[in-house]
Amino acid sequence: MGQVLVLGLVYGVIYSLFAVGIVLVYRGSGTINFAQGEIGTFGLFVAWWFTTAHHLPWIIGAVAALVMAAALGAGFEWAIVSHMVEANRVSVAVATIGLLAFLVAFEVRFFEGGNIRKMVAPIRGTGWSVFGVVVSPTQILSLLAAGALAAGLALLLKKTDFGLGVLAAAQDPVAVRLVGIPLARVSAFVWGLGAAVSVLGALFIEPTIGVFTPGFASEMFIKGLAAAVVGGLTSLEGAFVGGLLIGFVEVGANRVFDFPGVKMFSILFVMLLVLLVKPDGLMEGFKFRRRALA
Amino acid sequence: MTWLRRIRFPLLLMAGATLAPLLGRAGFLSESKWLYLGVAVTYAAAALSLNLLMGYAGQISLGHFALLGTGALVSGVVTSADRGGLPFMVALPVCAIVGGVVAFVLGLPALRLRGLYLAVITIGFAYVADQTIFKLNYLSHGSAGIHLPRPLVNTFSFSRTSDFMGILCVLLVVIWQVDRNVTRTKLGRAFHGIRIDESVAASFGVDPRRYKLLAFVISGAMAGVAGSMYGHVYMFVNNESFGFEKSLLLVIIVVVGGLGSRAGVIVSAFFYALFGVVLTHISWLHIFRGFDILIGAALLMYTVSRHPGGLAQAFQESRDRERRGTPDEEAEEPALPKLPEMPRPSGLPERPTVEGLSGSVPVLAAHEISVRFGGLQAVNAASLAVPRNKIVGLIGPNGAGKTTMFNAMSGLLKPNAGKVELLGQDVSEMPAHARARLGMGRTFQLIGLAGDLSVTENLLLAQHVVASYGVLSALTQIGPSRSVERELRDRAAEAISALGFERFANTPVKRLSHGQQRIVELGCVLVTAPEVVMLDEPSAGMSPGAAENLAVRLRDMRDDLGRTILLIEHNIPLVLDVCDELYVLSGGEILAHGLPDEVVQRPDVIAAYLGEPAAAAIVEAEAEAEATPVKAKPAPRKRTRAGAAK
Amino acid sequence: MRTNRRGRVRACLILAALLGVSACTGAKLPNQAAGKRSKLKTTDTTLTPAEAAAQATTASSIAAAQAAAAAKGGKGAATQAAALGKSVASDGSNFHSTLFSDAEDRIGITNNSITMCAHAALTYAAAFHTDVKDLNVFWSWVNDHGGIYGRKVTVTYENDNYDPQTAITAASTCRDKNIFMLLGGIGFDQIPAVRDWVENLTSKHLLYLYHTANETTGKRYSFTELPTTQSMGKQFAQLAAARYHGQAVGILKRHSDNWEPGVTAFKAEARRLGVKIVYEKAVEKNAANYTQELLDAKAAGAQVMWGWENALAATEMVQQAKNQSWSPNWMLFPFNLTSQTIGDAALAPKLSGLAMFPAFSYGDFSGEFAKYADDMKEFQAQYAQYDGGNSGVDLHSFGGDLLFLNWTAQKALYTQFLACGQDCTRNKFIDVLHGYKKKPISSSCFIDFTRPNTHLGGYAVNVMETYKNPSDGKVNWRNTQTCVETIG
Amino acid sequence: MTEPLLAVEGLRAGFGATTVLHGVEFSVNEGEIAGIFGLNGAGKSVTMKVLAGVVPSRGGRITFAGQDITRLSAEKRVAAGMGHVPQGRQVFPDLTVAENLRLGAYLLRRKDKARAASLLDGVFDRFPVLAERRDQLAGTLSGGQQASLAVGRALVNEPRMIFVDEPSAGLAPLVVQELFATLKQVATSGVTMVLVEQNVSFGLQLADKAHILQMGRIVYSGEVGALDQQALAGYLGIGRMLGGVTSSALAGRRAPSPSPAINGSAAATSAEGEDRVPRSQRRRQARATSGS
Repeated sequence: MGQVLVLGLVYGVIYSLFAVGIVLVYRGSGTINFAQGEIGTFGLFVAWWFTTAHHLPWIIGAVAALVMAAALGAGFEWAIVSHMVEANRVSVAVATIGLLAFLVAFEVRFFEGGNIRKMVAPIRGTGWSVFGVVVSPTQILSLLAAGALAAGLALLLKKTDFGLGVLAAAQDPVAVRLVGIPLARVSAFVWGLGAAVSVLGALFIEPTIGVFTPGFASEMFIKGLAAAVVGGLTSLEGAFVGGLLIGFVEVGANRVFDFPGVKMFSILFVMLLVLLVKPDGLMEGFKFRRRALA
Repeated sequence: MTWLRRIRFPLLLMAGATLAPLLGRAGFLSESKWLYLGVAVTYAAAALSLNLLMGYAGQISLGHFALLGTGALVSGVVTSADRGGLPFMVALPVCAIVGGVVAFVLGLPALRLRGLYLAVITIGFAYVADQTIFKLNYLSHGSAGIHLPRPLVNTFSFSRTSDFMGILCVLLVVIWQVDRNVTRTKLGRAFHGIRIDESVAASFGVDPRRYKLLAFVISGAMAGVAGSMYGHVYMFVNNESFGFEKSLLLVIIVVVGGLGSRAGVIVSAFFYALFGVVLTHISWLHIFRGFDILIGAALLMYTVSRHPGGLAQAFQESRDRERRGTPDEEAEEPALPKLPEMPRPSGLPERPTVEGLSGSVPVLAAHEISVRFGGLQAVNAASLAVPRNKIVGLIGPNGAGKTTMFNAMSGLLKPNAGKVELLGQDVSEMPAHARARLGMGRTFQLIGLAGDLSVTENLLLAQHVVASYGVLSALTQIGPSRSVERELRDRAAEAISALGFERFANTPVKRLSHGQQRIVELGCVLVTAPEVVMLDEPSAGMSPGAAENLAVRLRDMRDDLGRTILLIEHNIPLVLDVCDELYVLSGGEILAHGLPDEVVQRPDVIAAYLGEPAAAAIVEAEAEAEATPVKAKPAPRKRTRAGAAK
Repeated sequence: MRTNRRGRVRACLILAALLGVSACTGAKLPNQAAGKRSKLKTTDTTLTPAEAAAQATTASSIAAAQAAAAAKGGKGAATQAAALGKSVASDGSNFHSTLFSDAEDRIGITNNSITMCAHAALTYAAAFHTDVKDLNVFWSWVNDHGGIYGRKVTVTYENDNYDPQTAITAASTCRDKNIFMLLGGIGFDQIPAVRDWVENLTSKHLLYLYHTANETTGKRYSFTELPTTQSMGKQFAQLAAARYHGQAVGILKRHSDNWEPGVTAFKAEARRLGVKIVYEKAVEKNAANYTQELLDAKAAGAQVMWGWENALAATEMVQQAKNQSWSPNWMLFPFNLTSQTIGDAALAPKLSGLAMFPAFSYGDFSGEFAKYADDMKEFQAQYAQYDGGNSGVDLHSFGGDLLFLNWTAQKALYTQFLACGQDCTRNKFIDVLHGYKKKPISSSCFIDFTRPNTHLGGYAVNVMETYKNPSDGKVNWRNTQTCVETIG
Repeated sequence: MTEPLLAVEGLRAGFGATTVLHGVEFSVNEGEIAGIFGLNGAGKSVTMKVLAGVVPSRGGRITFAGQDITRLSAEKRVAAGMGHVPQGRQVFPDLTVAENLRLGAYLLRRKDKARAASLLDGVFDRFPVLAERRDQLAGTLSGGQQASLAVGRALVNEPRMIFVDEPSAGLAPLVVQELFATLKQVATSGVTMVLVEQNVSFGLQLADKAHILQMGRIVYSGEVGALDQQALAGYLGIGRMLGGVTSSALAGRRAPSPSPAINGSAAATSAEGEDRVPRSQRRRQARATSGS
């Protein structure tokens, strides 16, 4: 049981990070960025290029990856999404599928196919045993980072004018322009931030898995998506809670049942259940902003 | 020559079906090229099936290849020598049925979910199908896979792909034809209706749940057949054959081709299926080798962001530019013409008629209706009755709950308490579409028409309740569907000529002016000769002249056509002009009821409008309540017409 | 668009490099065999020693290599070829294949050319820094030295993208090139598709060599030199008994009908040998995360873990166990991909593995390597020459062993062509393969297509363990036993 | 003669295949309150949206403070000194009152935080109710309070000109009176204003100049004082809405959604032919009986 909790927490946090990226974009543009996971993988390639290939410290690779992802997300918004203001949100989601395919093809083409790579961990060392599970320093770091991210996002969104603009843009994109906030910049920011958060998730989970290849984060993205949906798609706390829930469900179901595909099956089951019973997600009525105020 | 244009694709395909075996035998194109072509035909069939779901019914599926997988695996079970050993032609209907059944199950969540949520669930389904179902030994032998023999007729084997192309092309023509039958019967119109607005569709008698599931089932059946084609063209499938990325490819094909466009989707399917091959096999294109996915992905992004209608729209636009110049900017606002006097159509379900009612029973009555939205009491124990052959007005200040009351009476929302009676029958438990079938017609504050459909098609959609033929008849065009459709078309034409709209008959409604749309909307309501007509602010957006004219037409409806009318209207002079009785709704309660001229002079009514402190407080409370749903919440709530109006 | 996902990459890494080799046979053999027995002798298409010698002089370095191999194996290529007829006859399985009609018999072979085509996951060949040129070094070398009886060998490649459907179109494209035979890539996911395609083609003009370890009963056109899944499973159980005597075994296996027979065989053999199995769990392809399973196996008391998965998954498993501070003894498919990725951690304890092909570790010719050192040297030399310079592939890195596997397989194919003789046709090639009973092919272990199921190919394996290459410090694999049928 | 603050020349705009504005022309001088009146669908709201920069123009020219702003983005126009009280108020419902106002001062705060703070105090002085509820979510305010907030939000950026679109829509008449008093006060403090109002009687109380929009064209521009009621009724075709119970009753009616459609009374009336007379008689009777 303790093991389930620890593992669920460790993985759930990563799913949360992907979910946060998904929620940010959803709030900003009302759509799902299906390339979110692959942007994370792409970030790993960039980080790898700096760290493993050019022997620079982890932090430089990580920063480069985050910057690249932010640029990629914002660039995609600028090149594609901003032209789709009037479009159905599902169409925008389809455009992100194009980005997904593009990134995978790009990685395969320009990073020597599916060569498997290994990223260095941000912190070396074996870690500590909790309920028989060895929790690595990276995993501790990812927990801390997720907490810091939550707090940081809360601060950013509530305490800065631009952050408030982001929140406002999600509520009324036209009115935001009428008070003089550059909506294009807000939207690009949200896409960029969402992409960067995904890279964070990918950087933190890679040492746990061990190696990466193109498509590395796609399954984790699907789980992050489930987490975001369970959390209601619009709520940042929902993303965190949903991520942990999906983590626990996955690990718990894998412990209790033994049939092929049990993890995905249980995740789909929980997601359907939540959607049918509480379509607005578990966190409906418990808005991010209120907690931030408290 | 339009008929030629209409059937050019089937013609092309039939020519392909005939020529392929000949060409193949003459040594034209190698076997592998034929295989690529066969695969392209299969993808076209699959894309048509997804197009039906996404393009027509507006239900997204990101796991559509799982349905194809079902078809392929079932076909394998039926035809492979070591199991079924039955002919290909026997497998096809089985695949269609199984595909339909699986799609039905996949469609169940769609009754509650929509848009991106549905997308997410279908992804989950694709994964689970891949990891759990398709791995079942009986179905696929796991990754060891199963052999799907090419058809054998007597001793003739279709093992050459060029020969098999004949069968594939014929199957694609069949799917094309079924798809076409969908679009030109009530099915396609109903799908279109629910895609645009379920409430509007329901008001025309379309049961959104039934038709959503139907879209899934028909699409699933097509996908089942396409899956069988897929399996037999490759002659092999295993559990790795239906990956999620292939589902995404299908979505890409359909979107790039143009949602809802048969021809565009087929062209796009051929493009994506053959693009990589072309790059690899044409020597001067070698520099692009290995870039096919990059280019395909970039093309997708470009298309959705710059040409959302896909290839089909780009093609259409270039043709439109040739044919007509800029749209007619100075379109004149038409006066409301004399409304069509349509007899009660044959084929209507059994229902009590107005004539059968005893004199004192109102045609439509609401008893003690209460509706609560969260903490807000939108309507509170309101009752009203609409006597036969009268025009009854319902007025009230903004936010009084008029539209809510309307929605409760027409069945678009379920009141928390109260009873609705139509023609003396308790219809409280009946959904909107069933009330429409009983003879309730209504319009919406915003125009309730399918904008992409032509005027004729809207009038056909409006006659959904009398399109009394079965789904199978619609799909096959055998049985009553043809004659019924002909009858409906005649009625639509009659209504159009009564409205004087002949020149707009084939114009998409969204190209008409607001006033013209209002006229079409009224025509749509009247075309089935409903017993009671509920009109929600019909004069909104009309010029004063047209509004005056509306009054005449409303009286015509009552006097000449014998209709009973319930009218929400903010144009008080109009109300005073036409109404026989007037109800005033304020703060969700019926404030007054009586003869119009008397009612509007009552001090409490004036106060309700003018705002004595008390009255003002109510109004303000409502405005406040109204502000609540304005919150930006993109959650996929059931979007009622009322919600959309805000 | 094929969004090539992780699955492809992973599958690709199972056994990755490209060519399999070997064997073929007609299924309707038994009744034909007696009648045709003498025919091979009388046709006498096999190489005489003199002819072989002549052949050897035209391809001097090849001949030298073969001579070297002969010195070690006791037989030179020429003698080996000459002996073929005899061994075929003495095995009593001599028959003449009639699978191909006269018209089909010479497709893909002329007086000066042999054309072949391989389907392979080319997209991911790049994963090992390899492209088509790298894969064809062996043939470039052969062609520059006279080819095979004066015939230049052309091998082209079609991408199968590790997808069963793409593999079928790739195979079909290959066939359109009028090839002598189709060569298969390696893998589990797409191979069954092509095998099925080959066996069911009604216009039979195709010979196919495939690499998958599964039952081959009833197959007529397709052959493998690899051991079956079952024999691999059985031998892994023997390895567990011999090397990790008395230790409890945990199994972490791919959930797949292709892989499962190996587990069944493993368990049967384990029972026989008294190996205790304390944990068994099936995981999905691309599961990526095995921590929970590993912890469960650890809790169940497993001391040896059998990772019945591809090289990427195996790498992740070992890595994740390390992350949990758990270092059981691992039994895996041995690839430098795993050992080099994990690095020194792969030495404590050493990983062990079983494979049909011999280990390759750049520049190390000591110990067990000495048995086939000449082959390795030739391999290194020819890559330096034909693939040389900086643009060439790095044989030190983890593509090295895969290319050596490829080289080995191609060399085996070459040997078989030599045996097929000057007047080689497809039927004759089948005959040659059919005559293989425990024949060593190049530096690979011997194969045997004459067993009851006729297509089972090899069953001797190399037992390997990880070690550190003294010359470049990389952690690679080396043989501890070479070509054994029974371990222990 | 001074340059007008805002000059609109030949403005054309529309949606899809429909053109709504067919060359709108008018100008607004500094310190003026310009009212734009017209029927439903005449193009009032579209005009405002084009002026704000959220709907692209298809032709014509907009000059603001001597600068051609036709191609400027909405936010740049705000930066140039335009403030907006949009239709339906459009406050940010999930933000507090204070946060809404902070966003209103988004541009000013980047330049001059102190100035923004003083303007904010000014708004709180002007609307004490907002000060009381500064930490309340805007979505929970009443309609009138939201209107105040929307006005305040436009003022904290120190605009030279504010655009007020249908402020009375959805508000109780008493609240509307209060709101108009506030707007009047704002206008007298020197802010130029463009007002679109459905409720002509209210609008005329406030405006100095009237511009009457019909079918996407300005058909009348002039001083409000010079406007003869009959003439106005003629232009608008809504004579019956002026004065009396009926028009009062209409004060509370909801604002119709902006419609891209073209409505033309001229075309409609001409098409009607002879049976027009009896109907207008009936209408007059109706008006009489309704107790004016």
